[in-house]
Amino acid sequence: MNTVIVERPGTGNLVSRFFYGFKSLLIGMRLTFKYLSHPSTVVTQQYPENRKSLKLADRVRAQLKFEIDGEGYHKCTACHICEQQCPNASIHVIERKPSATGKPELDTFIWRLDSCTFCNLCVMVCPYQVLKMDATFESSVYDQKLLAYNLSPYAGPTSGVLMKIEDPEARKKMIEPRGQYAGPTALSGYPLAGISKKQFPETTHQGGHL
Amino acid sequence: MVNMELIPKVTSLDERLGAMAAHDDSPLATQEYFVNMGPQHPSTHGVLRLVLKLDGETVREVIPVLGYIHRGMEKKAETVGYRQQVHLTDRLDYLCSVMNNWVVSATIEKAAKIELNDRIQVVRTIFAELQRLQSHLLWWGVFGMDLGAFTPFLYGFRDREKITKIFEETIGARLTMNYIQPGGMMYDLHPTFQAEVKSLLLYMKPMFKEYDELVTGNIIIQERLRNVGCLDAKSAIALGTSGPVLRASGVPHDLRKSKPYGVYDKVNFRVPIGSVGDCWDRYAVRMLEMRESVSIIEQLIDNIPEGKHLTVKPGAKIRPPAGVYFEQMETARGIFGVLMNSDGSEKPTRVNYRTPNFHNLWCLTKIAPGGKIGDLVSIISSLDVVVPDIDR
Amino acid sequence: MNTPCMKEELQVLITSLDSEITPRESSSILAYKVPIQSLLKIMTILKRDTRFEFDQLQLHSALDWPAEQRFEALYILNSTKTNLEVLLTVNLPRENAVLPSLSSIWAIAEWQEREVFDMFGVRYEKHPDLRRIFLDDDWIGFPLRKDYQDEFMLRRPW
Amino acid sequence: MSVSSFSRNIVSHLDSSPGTSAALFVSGLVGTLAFMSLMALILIYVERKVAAHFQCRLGPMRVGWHGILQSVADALKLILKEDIVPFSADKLMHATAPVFAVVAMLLTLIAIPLSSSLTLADSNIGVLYISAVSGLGVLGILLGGWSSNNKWSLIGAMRAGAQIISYELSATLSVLVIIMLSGSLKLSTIIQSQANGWWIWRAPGVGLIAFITFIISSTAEINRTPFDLAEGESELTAGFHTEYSGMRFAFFFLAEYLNLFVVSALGATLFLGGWMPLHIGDQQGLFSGFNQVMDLIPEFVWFMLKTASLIFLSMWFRWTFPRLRVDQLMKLEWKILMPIGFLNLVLAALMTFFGFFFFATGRGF
Repeated sequence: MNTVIVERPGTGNLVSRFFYGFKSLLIGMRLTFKYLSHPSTVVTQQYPENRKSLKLADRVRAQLKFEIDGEGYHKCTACHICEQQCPNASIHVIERKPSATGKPELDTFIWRLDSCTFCNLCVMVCPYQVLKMDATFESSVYDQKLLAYNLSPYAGPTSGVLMKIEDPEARKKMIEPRGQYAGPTALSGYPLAGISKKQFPETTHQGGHL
Repeated sequence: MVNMELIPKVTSLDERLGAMAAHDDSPLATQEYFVNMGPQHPSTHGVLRLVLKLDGETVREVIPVLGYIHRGMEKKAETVGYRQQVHLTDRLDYLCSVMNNWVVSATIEKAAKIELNDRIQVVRTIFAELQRLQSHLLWWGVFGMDLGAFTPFLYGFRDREKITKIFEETIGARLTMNYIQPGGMMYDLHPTFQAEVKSLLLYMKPMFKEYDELVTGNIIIQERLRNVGCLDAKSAIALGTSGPVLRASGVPHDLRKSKPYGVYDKVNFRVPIGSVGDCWDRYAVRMLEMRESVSIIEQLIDNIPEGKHLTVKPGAKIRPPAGVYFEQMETARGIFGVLMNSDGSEKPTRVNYRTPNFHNLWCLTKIAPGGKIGDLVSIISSLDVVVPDIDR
Repeated sequence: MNTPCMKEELQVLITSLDSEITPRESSSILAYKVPIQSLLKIMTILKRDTRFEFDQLQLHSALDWPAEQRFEALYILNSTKTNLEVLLTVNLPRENAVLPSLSSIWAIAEWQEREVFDMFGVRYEKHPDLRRIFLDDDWIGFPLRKDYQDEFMLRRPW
Repeated sequence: MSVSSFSRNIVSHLDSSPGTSAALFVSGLVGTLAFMSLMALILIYVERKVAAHFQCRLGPMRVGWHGILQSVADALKLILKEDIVPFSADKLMHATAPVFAVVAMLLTLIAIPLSSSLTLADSNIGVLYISAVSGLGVLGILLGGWSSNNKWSLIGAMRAGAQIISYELSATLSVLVIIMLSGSLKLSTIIQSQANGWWIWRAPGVGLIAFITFIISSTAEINRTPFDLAEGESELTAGFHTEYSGMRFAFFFLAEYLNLFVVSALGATLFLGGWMPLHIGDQQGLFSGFNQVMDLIPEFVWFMLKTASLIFLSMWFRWTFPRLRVDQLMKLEWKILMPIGFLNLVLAALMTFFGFFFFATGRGF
């Protein structure tokens, strides 16, 4: 193995160490003075002021978003793959079956930012590239309940189904708009409005024994 | 068969401290007292709690009390599938997340017999070394701060930020990366990756000289670290230490050399070892490791082979055959090992992390007594503990 | 150093130590099942053996097999000289699980055993300081047992 | 109104009837307090800016132009903050400790000559007075640390006590050198004695060594890095003021920065000639032209410039060096600084006896 023994600090009598010490302190002071005298070395970024010039990398993972096409439609078929892959159960896909077609389609796509770890697995496994990670990082709110988003802009079929229909009015009838906070919310420590008790069976305390 | 007399009574912390407090009755004895260092203390790097028995300024005994950030990671790991294992390890040693990801991925790859191409191995090695450099830079800054110099902290973070930027470009995350996946990496390299890394290497080389001027050469640092917290090779091994702590005690044990993984067998690098095992050696070993990391990246950055970045489909189910799987690698703090027990289903039945910090921490109880409070601070800092990695 | 021939020698050595030692199937590293009575003896021999020098207890943990009502304690030994590693496993009953403490052989075992006690409730003979390590002293139950339940555990709804 | 005419007003007040002395007392007190608070606010701002630029940062930038009002905002925040007293603290002592710290500084401040005419009290034992009164500051620290009923505070206070008392010795030794060279304890006489040149270079070697000893030991006396063991945040969380918050914490903070000012002013007075402009030789000498040019700069500006440069030096130390360990601190004082100080004193005595320094004519024995 190619090893190397690290250097030890110099030894010597008190006098030589004293002068070495004096010199070393001056060397350190020279370095810090170099930075003081060169204001161009300042690396501070003044964040709220530099919002306009702030450039984040393309791949920054800060928020889950839907890919929405020009018409405002998405491609999600409510296949639940992302839901199964999510390690923290932060995604909850709710589907509906309209009586007109009888085929399942996406109602709301609940994503919980408060329990999301931004592992990107949902984006990786999505078969239709519906999901993407976005660099919108300023998502702090004053109420944790506001961190459960609905990503889908509407309840209805995918863009592929919708675009086959020529008449815009007929398309509009097939979809129902959904707001950012629409629908029930997924797993959490506290119940949110709209979640039935049945989904979260009460666990009872059954401690082991010593 | 079981001799009940040999089994000790299960005690509590209070009883333990009570037993320690027995003091000398002689009239000349000084009064010893207990101080809680932590869980909130600036130099315990998180929520580590040390109960100190002090005699004036001198430390007589140290009892680490753990669990303030215990999150039940191993229990959590039993509830998720193999693909979801990776992101959990980001949260153990958050300063080495890529290396932790690699260990878990390697365990799963070994279990599920997933083949990798050369590109994956090279890119993983580069990222591991960048991470080591980044982690050591942070350590260097914090080390300076623990010894009372605030400026190295800022310089360390300034240079670490440059590496973090590179990570951000390719991975999209700065701390909890979740980059290395079973079967490859999450993303392919960013187009500017190679150029950025090369400019980083050019930048880093003169910086090492500055670090030496500011900290390494400083007389106060040298006198505070020399012969403080000496850990001899024999007890370093028996106490299960690994990584720079073990090597500083003069044991040339580095998994990158002895059981090469990635492409470590194809690059040239030296393993720095210490001679005394004091805080200085631990400091100097890490400083030299940073330089070696730069040289490893230098050798690899121009020779990244072509190939796919992921050899399995991201959605494919992983079901390894039943059995125990163990894989270990050298992270910035020591050996991180993952033991997985599979029963053939989609989820492991047991995941155990052999974390470097948990094993490195305990030498504190052996080397800290006898020193001053200031020595204890420099010892903790030289062990480079990351508390979430201890508590899991 | 770490040659296949050495691995064979190690296999020969370990199987010769006790008649009840059998290889443990389905493991990614060299693994043996060891009877609980001779565990301390075998570990001492492996530590002192000048050829292999298993000077580090790399990992100590346990597996819970609730169907068979047993724990399986795992010991991974490692040598910083020869870089060999070997996994030794011990089966022990789930009720009143007791193991001999190895803290006299490897100092680190003291804390590794405390962790296994904390998580599985395995107690150790002659352990110098048997306390919980991560959880509170008055915690009820051992979390890594498969049948552990408490009120804070969340269940995945789908 | 120029500074000198302002001070002349004060002097004329002094000569006036005793009836105005109450008004004078109040105005003097208010003036000193205002000067003190302003000085502390400025120093805190400057320290933050200087530290930031040593560390490639910008420092405060938000409140006012380049954050110039930052310390005012901080002071307001500290005043409005809840005043937390630990339940088991000694309430009276806990409340008095910060007052002690500030009052000690206030008392030293009045003896510092700001210019030839602007001196509040030019006592003939000025140096002695300053070293005696500034020792009171340690009482505040000890009381604060002890009364908080916190072990970290207590350790910090004990460290501070040991440290300040030890370093008082070598500080006094280096001051003695100047007293010996100038032959007076009166600060104005010491300054007058530097009319031909500052003591730091006029007494070859001796002055410089005394100056360096003085800087080191006074840095230790005011608990600044590399000697900030009493409050070393990585060891003792915050040392003696761990349990202080709000206004009481602000008092300690104020005392710390005023200490810095006083010590630097004293250093400037003793070694760098105080308000005396830079002169080389007397007015008839080779450098008389140079001396006349130097005289154009007002005395008060000279004094402030010298003090400011010493304050900057102290900040430079603080943002470059790590902290010493407690035993090394004592070793530095008793094994290195003290012997050097004594040796230097002997040298200074010889030098004074033989008049062996520059421009010694008309002085010496």
